[in-house]
Amino acid sequence: MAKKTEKNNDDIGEDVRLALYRSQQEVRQLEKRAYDLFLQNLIKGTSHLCIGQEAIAAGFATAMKPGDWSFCTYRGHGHTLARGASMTGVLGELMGRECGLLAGKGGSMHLTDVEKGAMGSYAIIGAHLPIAMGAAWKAQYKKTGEVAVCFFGDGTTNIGAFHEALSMSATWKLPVVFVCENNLYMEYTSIGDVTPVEHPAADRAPAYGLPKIIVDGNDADAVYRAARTAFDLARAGGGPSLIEAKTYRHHGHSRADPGKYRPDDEVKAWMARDPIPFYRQRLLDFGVSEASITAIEEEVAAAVNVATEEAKASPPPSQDLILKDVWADGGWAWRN
Amino acid sequence: MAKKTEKNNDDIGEDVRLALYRSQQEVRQLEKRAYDLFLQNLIKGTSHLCIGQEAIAAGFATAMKPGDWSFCTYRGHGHTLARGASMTGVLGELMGRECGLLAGKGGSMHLTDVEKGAMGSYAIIGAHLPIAMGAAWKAQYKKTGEVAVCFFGDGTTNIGAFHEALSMSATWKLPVVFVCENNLYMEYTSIGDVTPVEHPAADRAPAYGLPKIIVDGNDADAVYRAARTAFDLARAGGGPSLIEAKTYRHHGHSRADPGKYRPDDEVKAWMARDPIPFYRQRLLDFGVSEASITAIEEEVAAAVNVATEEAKASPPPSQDLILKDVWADGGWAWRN
Amino acid sequence: MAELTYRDAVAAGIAQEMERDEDVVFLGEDIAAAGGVFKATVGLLDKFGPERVRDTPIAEQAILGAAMGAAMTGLRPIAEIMFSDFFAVCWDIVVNEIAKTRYMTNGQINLPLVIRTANGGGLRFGAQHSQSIENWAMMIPGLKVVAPSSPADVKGLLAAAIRDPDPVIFFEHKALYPTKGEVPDGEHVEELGKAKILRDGDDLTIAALAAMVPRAVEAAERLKDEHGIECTVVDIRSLVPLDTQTLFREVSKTGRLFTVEENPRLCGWGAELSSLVSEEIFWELDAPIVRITTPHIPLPAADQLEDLTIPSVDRITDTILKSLG
Amino acid sequence: MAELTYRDAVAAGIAQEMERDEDVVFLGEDIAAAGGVFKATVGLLDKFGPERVRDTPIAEQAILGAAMGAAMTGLRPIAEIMFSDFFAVCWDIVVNEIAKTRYMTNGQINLPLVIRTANGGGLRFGAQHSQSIENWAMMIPGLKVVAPSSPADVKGLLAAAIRDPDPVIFFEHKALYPTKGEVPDGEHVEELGKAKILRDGDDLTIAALAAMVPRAVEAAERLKDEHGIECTVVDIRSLVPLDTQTLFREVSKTGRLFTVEENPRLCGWGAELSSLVSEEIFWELDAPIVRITTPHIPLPAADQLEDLTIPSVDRITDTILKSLG
Ligand SMILES: Cc1ncc(C[n+]2csc(CCOP(=O)(O)OP(=O)(O)O)c2C)c(N)n1
Ligand SMILES: Cc1ncc(C[n+]2csc(CCOP(=O)(O)OP(=O)(O)O)c2C)c(N)n1
Ligand SMILES: [Mg+2]
Ligand SMILES: [Mg+2]
Repeated sequence: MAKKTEKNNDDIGEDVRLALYRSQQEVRQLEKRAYDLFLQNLIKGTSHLCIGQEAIAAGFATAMKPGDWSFCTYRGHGHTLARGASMTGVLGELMGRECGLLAGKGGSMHLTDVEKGAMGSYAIIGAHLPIAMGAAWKAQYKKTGEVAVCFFGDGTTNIGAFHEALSMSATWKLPVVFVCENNLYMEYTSIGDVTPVEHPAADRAPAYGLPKIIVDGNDADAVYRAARTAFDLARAGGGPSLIEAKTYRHHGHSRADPGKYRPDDEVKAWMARDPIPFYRQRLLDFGVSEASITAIEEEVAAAVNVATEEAKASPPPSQDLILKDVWADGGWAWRN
Repeated sequence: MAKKTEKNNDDIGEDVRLALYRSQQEVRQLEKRAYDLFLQNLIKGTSHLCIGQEAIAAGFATAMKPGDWSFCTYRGHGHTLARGASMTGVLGELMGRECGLLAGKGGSMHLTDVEKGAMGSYAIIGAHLPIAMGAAWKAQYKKTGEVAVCFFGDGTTNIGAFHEALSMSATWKLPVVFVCENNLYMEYTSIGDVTPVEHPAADRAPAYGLPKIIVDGNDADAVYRAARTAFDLARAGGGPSLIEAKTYRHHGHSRADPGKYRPDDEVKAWMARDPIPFYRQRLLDFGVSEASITAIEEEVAAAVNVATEEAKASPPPSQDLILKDVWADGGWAWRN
Repeated sequence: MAELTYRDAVAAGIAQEMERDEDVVFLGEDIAAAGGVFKATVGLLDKFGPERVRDTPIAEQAILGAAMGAAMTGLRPIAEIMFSDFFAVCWDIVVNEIAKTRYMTNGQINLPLVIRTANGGGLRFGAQHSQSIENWAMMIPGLKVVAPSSPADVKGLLAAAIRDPDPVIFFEHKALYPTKGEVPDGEHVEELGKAKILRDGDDLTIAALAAMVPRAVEAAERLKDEHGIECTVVDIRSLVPLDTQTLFREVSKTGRLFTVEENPRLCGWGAELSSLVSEEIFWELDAPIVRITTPHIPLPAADQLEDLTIPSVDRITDTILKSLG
Repeated sequence: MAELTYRDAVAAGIAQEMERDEDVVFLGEDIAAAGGVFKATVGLLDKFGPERVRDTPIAEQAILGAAMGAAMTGLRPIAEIMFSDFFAVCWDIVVNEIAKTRYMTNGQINLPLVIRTANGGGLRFGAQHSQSIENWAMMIPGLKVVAPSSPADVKGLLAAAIRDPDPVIFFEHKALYPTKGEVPDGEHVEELGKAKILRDGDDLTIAALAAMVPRAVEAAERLKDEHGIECTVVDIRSLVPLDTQTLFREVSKTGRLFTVEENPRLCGWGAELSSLVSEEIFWELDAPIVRITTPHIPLPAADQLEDLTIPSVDRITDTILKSLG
């Protein structure tokens, strides 16, 4: 651990910064492992990596309290992990093993860990915005001080559910924070080609009586500060926020996509803004020692290795799961 | 006909003003007759009158060219009529008679007269915005210069389809004009109670890169001018417009509704701004003689009487219509 | 026993449950201040206040999303979708989210919620405000589907739906709102998934739902009075869970099944019942299974046309007579 | 004859029709520059340009509204809904608008349009990207519903759908995209509404659709090889219009019907076929009608679980053997 320098003793502080770095490392290393595993054909189906976007997951999750809720998309491994879900559970789910968070029933696009506040990953564009709003409604009604956070992409700002959720959340002044991770692309189409405004989320905020908020999504400190402000507002009864975080995914949209539609120099410029080396440098600048940084990195690497082995060792889900948990009684009967 | 005064020879001119007045009278008198008929139980089902909102129907329809398309809602009798549909056809449809525009198959909420460019009345909130956009896409692709106009209410601005249609129309720069008739209420709920911005349409325009446009929906001249500007822009390839016309319905939402939820002084203030006496006074101010105004009113009254008698005399639709026109071959067969 | 309308039984059922459990909340368009466009929720706002009875914007995805999010975090929401036709604008939240989330999450998420809606035709509202869509809901795994035919069942089954730990789609029939019937005093809760035998007869079995139930009963009376034919009439009441025991027993008894449904023909619930019977109790059948449905067309608006389209007492009677030969 | 993949047959069918008729336009998400997420529309942008082949935002209501508005004003649009599960977010435009408008307007409005979509499971995509929803479409009056099982049918039926004057929902099966087959050279157009007999046998009749067709054929081969049981296999191909003549003829011949569908059980199209048969040719039946379906559950994601859920060759074979006793 570094001696706290004055510089690293600002509104964020060293402990939080180390947590932010650790969280980014966990997401990055786990996603890289997922990539290796699907190259080995140990992960079936699809997978949407968030490599390049880790600062957003880390920044928000670190600012959240236990009891707060995250709602994310199919690109949700990072957000789920950042809330504290087990690495084994995440990898196991991707691999369709019994140890998976959902015992293989959901798959890569639906990671959920309710105990940790990771309230689900939703694979239909836009659907989870109104759902997150509903959680916030519960918090408002019960006056519990919980906040719901909803992550989604730039492409999601053009679908109807976005509009309905923003509009009703703002009217009801609900404690929900909408976070648009603008990585410039839908699947293979540039968001600029299909959207009539420059900032697909922020430019829409005034339509709901909300301020335009844009943050550097590759700087975990900036994300963390924006999150804190939005959470404070929400808990104070000030209603929702809509935050647009600019970022970039390093890989293609999903495992099937090499991402060739992106201009080389765009890719190069964004790779140079990789959030993780950037944040590592900030830690060094703030006086954290190389050794303590490396220690984090190695701890994470070790944890990812353990999780990989555990997931590989886990059996496929038992067949009787198929007919379980359609209903709250644990069963699936639709007849007597 | 009055001698054209200089005053009545402005950018609108007397001929158009007389047309605007006639159109408003037609809508008003026909809607009043519809009201009488459903009090007599000759109109079944529901009916949504546009009494109080006639200036919008008249202003837009008068500015449209043959070949342009109107898309409206269940509150669409006025818009359909203003495009030239027959009064007998409208009343006949409301009464479920063979002479109805749709031979009774559609009913009050679905008036359509394709030959006149009245491309349908849609009863699911929001649905017709993307459909109107589709017509505009055809005009753009075929370079025909047609414009699509889509009328809807304030309550419609909170549903997803509104957002999707505005966003894609603006991106594709389609020749479609979206007209929000803000009559301050959904069914029984004040729009202000469920919307986070003051002007439910205009305040959303910037979210689509469009200018805020608000017009006095009770002044047919103002509406006509706004329409002309929007059509010129659309035909010049400048893309869509979103126009919010402030207005008020004199009756309840539908025949079932006495409209008691509205404050007395609000109703009184708006009744004093009734578009028809207001426009009548403008004609007088501009030098049109009382006699020529009365002549229009009486011609319209006579036409409404004729239509009423024709519709009453028309038989119920023939039973075999039930199994007609599911398909383009005129039939309904789903099997061989 | 008090006599209530079907309409008032809705408010009575909701009030009973809101009094019992403060986690029950209610949202929808025009449901609070106005008491609902069918006046089925009058008085709830006054009784329970604007934090529990909330008017929403016209945004059905937001309404059902709100219900789902609130249910998964501990409330027991009731959402109204004003006309069942409007399920089409929020179908994703119903079928992809509400219906699947418990299963996908391996049981991590509970969704105790009810979606009430006005279903069915007969009011001359035309093709977009008159549909019977209970088959839309039945075909989706993960939804319970209830459709009462009497005020007592409205109250009792609605209460049961609200207490049920799973999502329930509750179809009120808009043509039945003004009908009256006895409703038990005091707390009244029925059980989901039990069909009800309304008439007992040995010649044939009619299975019906919602507004088709009184028509089936009337047809049965006419068949008895005019032709001496004795019909069993089963009110299915709940499509999911489905009471196949009662159905099979009553069909086995008579050897003949007629289903009466308001759904347009293809893939209506009558088809499901028919396929169940001809797969599982085929050898009990003495004659073809006959489905009486709305023809496979959109609904016309004009009164004479609508009356010809939806199964009527006449059509039920005639079809049965023709089939008996 | 050339060998094409099912995937390439899609682009071939669209290209054939776009070449023929400049009113045919095509829109959807990622369909132009990227050639579709399933690579089924590669090359169309280059061939026909960005005015006819247009990428859209993620806005399915806008996509289908655009198709409908363009169709009613004179174009013949093809719209892609990337995964059939996403019909849920634009269901209103499909069922309340596209399906009903001709009827409601007494025939004033024509809607010659096609909505293509990737349907079905088998790719381990989980419950929201694997559904078989052809029954959702079949139950709505006003929609034609087609689901090819081979590359030749993809091309020929897609061409027919594009030429058809009514709205057609065209279900491509995502697990079939890589499969190969002979496709006739030159212009190739099939007729909608004709089932196809793939095997002829006297013991029983199997009716199947899309990805269930090759499985049914394989099961039939196994039943013959291992048990000497001769099966007729009917590829239904089109649910609306439905070729009941072929179905009834083939069931009458064998006296036994098995349906194999990927839909979850309740109100699947198998139920409709079953109810038709037991209403209209009841006396031709020698045994219960048996439906083989996905159980009435959402689809699980893990490979072993998904494989157990969707009807497999094993399950088809076993169910038939058990039923034959
Ligand atoms: C309603 C719906 N339409 C389309 C899709 C297919 N789809 C999955 S991800 C995606 C792109 C989403 O882009 P964005 O919101 O920017 O999120 P990102 O993938 O960049 O994180 C699309 C079109 C979907 N899942 N749901
Ligand atoms: C999707 C959908 N939700 C709800 C309704 C019921 N409904 C019909 S009209 C209406 C109010 C519409 O208000 P507004 O858009 O302001 O139009 P106005 O009636 O004032 O002309 C509502 C809620 C509907 N038809 N469709
Ligand atoms: Mg993106
Ligand atoms: Mg209004």
